[in-house]
Amino acid sequence: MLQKIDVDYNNTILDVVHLKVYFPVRKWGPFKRGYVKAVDDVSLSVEKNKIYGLIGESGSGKTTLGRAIVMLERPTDGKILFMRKNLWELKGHDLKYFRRSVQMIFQDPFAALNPLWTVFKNLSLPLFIHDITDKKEIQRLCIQALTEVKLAPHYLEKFPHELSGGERQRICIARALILKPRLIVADEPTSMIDASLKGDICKLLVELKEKYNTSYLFISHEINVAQKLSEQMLIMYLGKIVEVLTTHQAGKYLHPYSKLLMYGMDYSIPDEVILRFKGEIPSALTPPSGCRFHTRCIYATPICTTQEPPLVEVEPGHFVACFLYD
Amino acid sequence: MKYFLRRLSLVFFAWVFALIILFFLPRLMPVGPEALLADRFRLPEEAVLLMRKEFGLDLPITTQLLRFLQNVVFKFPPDFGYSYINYPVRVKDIILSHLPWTVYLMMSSLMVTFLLGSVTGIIAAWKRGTKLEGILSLLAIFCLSSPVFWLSYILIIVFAFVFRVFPPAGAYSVTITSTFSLQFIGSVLRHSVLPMLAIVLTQAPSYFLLVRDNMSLVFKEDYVITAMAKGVKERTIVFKHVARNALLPAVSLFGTQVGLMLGGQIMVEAVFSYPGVGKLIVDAILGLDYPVVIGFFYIIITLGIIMSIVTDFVYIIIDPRVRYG
Amino acid sequence: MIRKYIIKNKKGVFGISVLFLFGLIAVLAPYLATRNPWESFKPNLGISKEHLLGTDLLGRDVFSQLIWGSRISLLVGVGSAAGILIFGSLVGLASALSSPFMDEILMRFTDIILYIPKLPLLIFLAMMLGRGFLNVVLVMIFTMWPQTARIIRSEVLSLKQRPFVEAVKVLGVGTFGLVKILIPHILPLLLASLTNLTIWAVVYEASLSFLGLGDPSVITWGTMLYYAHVSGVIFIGNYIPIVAPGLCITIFGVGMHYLASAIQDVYAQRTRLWKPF
Amino acid sequence: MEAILRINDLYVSYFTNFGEVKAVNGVTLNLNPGEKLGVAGESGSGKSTLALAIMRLIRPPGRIIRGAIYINGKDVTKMSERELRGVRWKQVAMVFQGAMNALNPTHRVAFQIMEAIRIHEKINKKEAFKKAINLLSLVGVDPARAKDYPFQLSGGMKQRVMIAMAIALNPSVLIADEPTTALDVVTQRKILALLKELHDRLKFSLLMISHDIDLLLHFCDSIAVMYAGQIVEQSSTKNIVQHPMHPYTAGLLKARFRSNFKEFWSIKGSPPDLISLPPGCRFRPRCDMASEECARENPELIEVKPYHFVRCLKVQDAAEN
Repeated sequence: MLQKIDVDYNNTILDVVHLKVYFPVRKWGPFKRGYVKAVDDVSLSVEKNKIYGLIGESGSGKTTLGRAIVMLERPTDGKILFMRKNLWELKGHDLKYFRRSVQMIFQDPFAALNPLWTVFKNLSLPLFIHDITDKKEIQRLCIQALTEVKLAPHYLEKFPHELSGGERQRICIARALILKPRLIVADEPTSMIDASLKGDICKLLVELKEKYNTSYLFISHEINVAQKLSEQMLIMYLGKIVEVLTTHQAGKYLHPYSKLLMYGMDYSIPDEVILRFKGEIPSALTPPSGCRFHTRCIYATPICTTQEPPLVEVEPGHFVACFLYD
Repeated sequence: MKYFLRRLSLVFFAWVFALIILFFLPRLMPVGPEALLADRFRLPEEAVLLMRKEFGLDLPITTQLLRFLQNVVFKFPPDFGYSYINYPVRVKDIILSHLPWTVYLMMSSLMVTFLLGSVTGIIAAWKRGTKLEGILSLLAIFCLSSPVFWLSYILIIVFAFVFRVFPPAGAYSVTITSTFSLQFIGSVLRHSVLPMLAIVLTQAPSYFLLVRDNMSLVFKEDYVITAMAKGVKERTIVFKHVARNALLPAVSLFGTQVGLMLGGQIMVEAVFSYPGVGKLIVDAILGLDYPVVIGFFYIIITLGIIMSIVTDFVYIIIDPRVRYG
Repeated sequence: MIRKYIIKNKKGVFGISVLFLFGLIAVLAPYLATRNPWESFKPNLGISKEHLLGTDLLGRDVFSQLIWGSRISLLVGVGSAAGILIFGSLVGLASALSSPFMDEILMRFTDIILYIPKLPLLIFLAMMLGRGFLNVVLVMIFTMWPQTARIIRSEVLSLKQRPFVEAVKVLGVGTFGLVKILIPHILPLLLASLTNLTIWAVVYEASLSFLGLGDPSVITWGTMLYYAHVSGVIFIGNYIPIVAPGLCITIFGVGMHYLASAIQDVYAQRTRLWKPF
Repeated sequence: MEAILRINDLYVSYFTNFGEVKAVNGVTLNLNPGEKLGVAGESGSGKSTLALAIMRLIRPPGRIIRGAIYINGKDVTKMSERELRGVRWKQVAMVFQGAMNALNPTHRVAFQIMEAIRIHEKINKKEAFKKAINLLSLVGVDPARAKDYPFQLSGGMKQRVMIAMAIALNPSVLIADEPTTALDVVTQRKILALLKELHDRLKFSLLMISHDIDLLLHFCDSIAVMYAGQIVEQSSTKNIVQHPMHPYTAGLLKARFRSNFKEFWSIKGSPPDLISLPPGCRFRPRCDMASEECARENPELIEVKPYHFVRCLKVQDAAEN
């Protein structure tokens, strides 16, 4: 999972190595006052044909990590490797190949499509950019993409504002899929969709994964949705990965924060259990020392406040960053 | 406080940089100072040389620049040397004699413009869709797009000729000696009404439109609904809750307004032959009287920068988000 | 498509009709003008059949001057507005889309010009370049492009954050491709600022000519006002030479203003940015 | 016992230039004193419009067309602006969804609470400030933060301030319009626990509006499910969970992401377009057991079982025989 020795080159799509993304906050003084440490030394590798669930509360840096992978955010330190080359050093053909193989789905379906264009133009843009210019070919691919996301071909002439949230998200998925990418970063694709329609979107993602064996980085704050959907779960808190586990170990979360997220979603757990965890997620500008969760954790010990717990492999494929399991 | 030091240092460099550009401007003019002196007054050759030495034009450019900076930046009040046209008089004295009138007219109309524009803007936004708002908006757009000197003439025709209420020109009636008697002040006020009205009517609409459109945005904010739910009276909502947020952009417009205001000032002084700096500068530019021009631009730039700092300061007081940002 | 919406929008109809009317007058000036504007008749005649708006102190027919004057005034107005817009939006686009460092430089440069008030600078540059209405256009372009640059820059910056633009960036489109996609979104703003700039250009041209810096060999609304002002015609009670040209400028301004806001409404409606409730 | 809030046959529409958006189409709802009633509804169900209508906060282009809202026996729809001021916040208070900007960014937190108090009670500033301080500590906000501005507080804190403001005048009815949707899961549970505790202590009746049916089942005594501006089913929480009758309610329960649910499931079709509503039963296009009969007749909300109302022809026929 982490720096595995025998990196199976053709099986990994992407490696994130000690990635740091800091946003400067220029406040009072003439020089930069402080940094929002959105992503703070995260390492992971994305393999083929796998759905990864990246879970965390708002402000944990999960979206920033997703955006860094698709080159929307420039890393402050560390690097992201695609075919063993740093993303930001890719040039010409390699860069174009990277752009083809990594796509992104955005959270807000209402703003993710160009309002002045019809669905057809929105869908055909990726093809046009990657030099597929034959009219009939574009038409065929667009209709094929629409049928895959279970939308009738007549949707091509519609404008985005004539569609419902669910339909728009499907078109965003179709747009991401049309180039048959190897990895799709989905930033909270289901959070703006009605609860009764979330199932369809998830079912769609799973079907398309089997059909085109694309990998997904499913970013969300809903741990129960991610748990059913993904094969590998990463829990993120204040810029750091605190737990990694495969979903057949689901439910057996070890890190206190993961447990807290799980309890929060499950209403059968009485409130007292949750109320024992104090406060809210602090600002990433001044993250707490040592283990970042110690200010809210009920098991916090003196060592937690001084030292940062490393990610320890408790059982094959299950890593935890907490001194309880050191 | 550190925020201020940073802001001040940044602004100071911009100021000095602008002054340096100002220094080189006359040199760029096609008609050089010497040529002007020679043909304008048809002075004999040696007189021109004498003048050149007097104005220090024969010194190498760098020393001129240093001397210029020395007595402009570091000496207060800045000394710009002698005016070309009315030679023995120093630039400083000319400007100082005309300055008070302009400052009086500009400051008063600046205040009136801000108040009139903002208040009418608030009322228009509050009574959106009613006939009153329709009339106000039409009037505002009409005044906004009408040239200020034309509007001044309209005011003169209506108030000075047809109704004979206000004097059409000048800063005070010639019959009264310029001592600080009550009569003198009364006449000064009467004379300044039309010019001020001209400036206010052309500048206020930009505040009016800004505040009106901003207010209607703020009306849609959630905290307005919370206030209504709390049972706050509509008038308090409009003035205490909504106006306060809506006036923030008006304050920043206030800062940049000085420059715009000056344009109107020059025109109004030309039409009303009001003895302010505006009229002076037009004659100075037409007469290629460079030191006066430099002195004038010095005042505008300094005034502009001071106003922008004042606006920042006011902005911080009104909008807590900036203070604790 | 856009036309269909403008017709429904009351403001738009008024704006377009004003623009069309003045455009027509400017184009058909030779046929509309009853008299030769330069020829002088008896001074200070009142309104009569031969002279629809009477004559000024020099005896020239005000009505035909007005008609001919519209030609140059509008030409200068629209011409300099277009120049300002092109120059301003180029700088705006460049500073919004390029590296923050470049953005900082361009913005500091525009700040300096913004600090210096428009009219004195206009007067100064007019002096430098000398009279002639082409110079007036150049002068106006130089002094007024920072305002537009700033407006375009903030609009492009806010568009850049919108998800559908970021989606295009993820697809790997170059800066040039990005501009091609952004243009239709800033087009309404460009059109609106074109109309606003035309108002300012006409007003400033009139101001310059009013101060005597205009091109004496040409008739514009500004030079008409200048002669009226210098000759002091109003003191004799003949108000028309002063009122008429100014009124044309103002009505043209009001029309253009309504046209600008109509265009903005149409864009908001087209993209449904405006949420019903 | 006499219901504290009675809404009967309420119609509210927004007259936009895209057409008339029929947000609320004939809602009849009763809230008994001390009851926690949940209103479940997704986008386009008109639940927020209903909440705003109760407080007469519908602003143009929206308008209340028909129907009456009785608060403590008096009809709010007929009240003048002056009478309304006696009702708003005194008898009915509200907590909004977007805590982010439901507080005025340029006023201090304590001031905004005091403002609510001093409108209805003639007390001086100092006393009102003291009252605001205990309210803040009551909702678990450190009184030292009283002088802060809203943007200095976290999402959870802001919502607590809203709740403090809502209970300032001890209203008999509290409407919570999606109070926790914008918050993280953990903070959401804490806010819900706070609301439950305050409800038990201050005995106000609570109308909780949310799109998350799980949350309502955990929190409320009884639930009303809304679809396309109408109430399609209303009953006690136990009835709704154990045997939901209306197909939409059943669909909502089945679509949840419970660990014991194996497959993903969704209601087919997409949310209703409130401008052009289908004839007859509004849920017909998405209903599995729909027939032409459903398209012709408008189903009524009928009490099929004791305190179990359903608006569906199929269910009503089945119940008769």
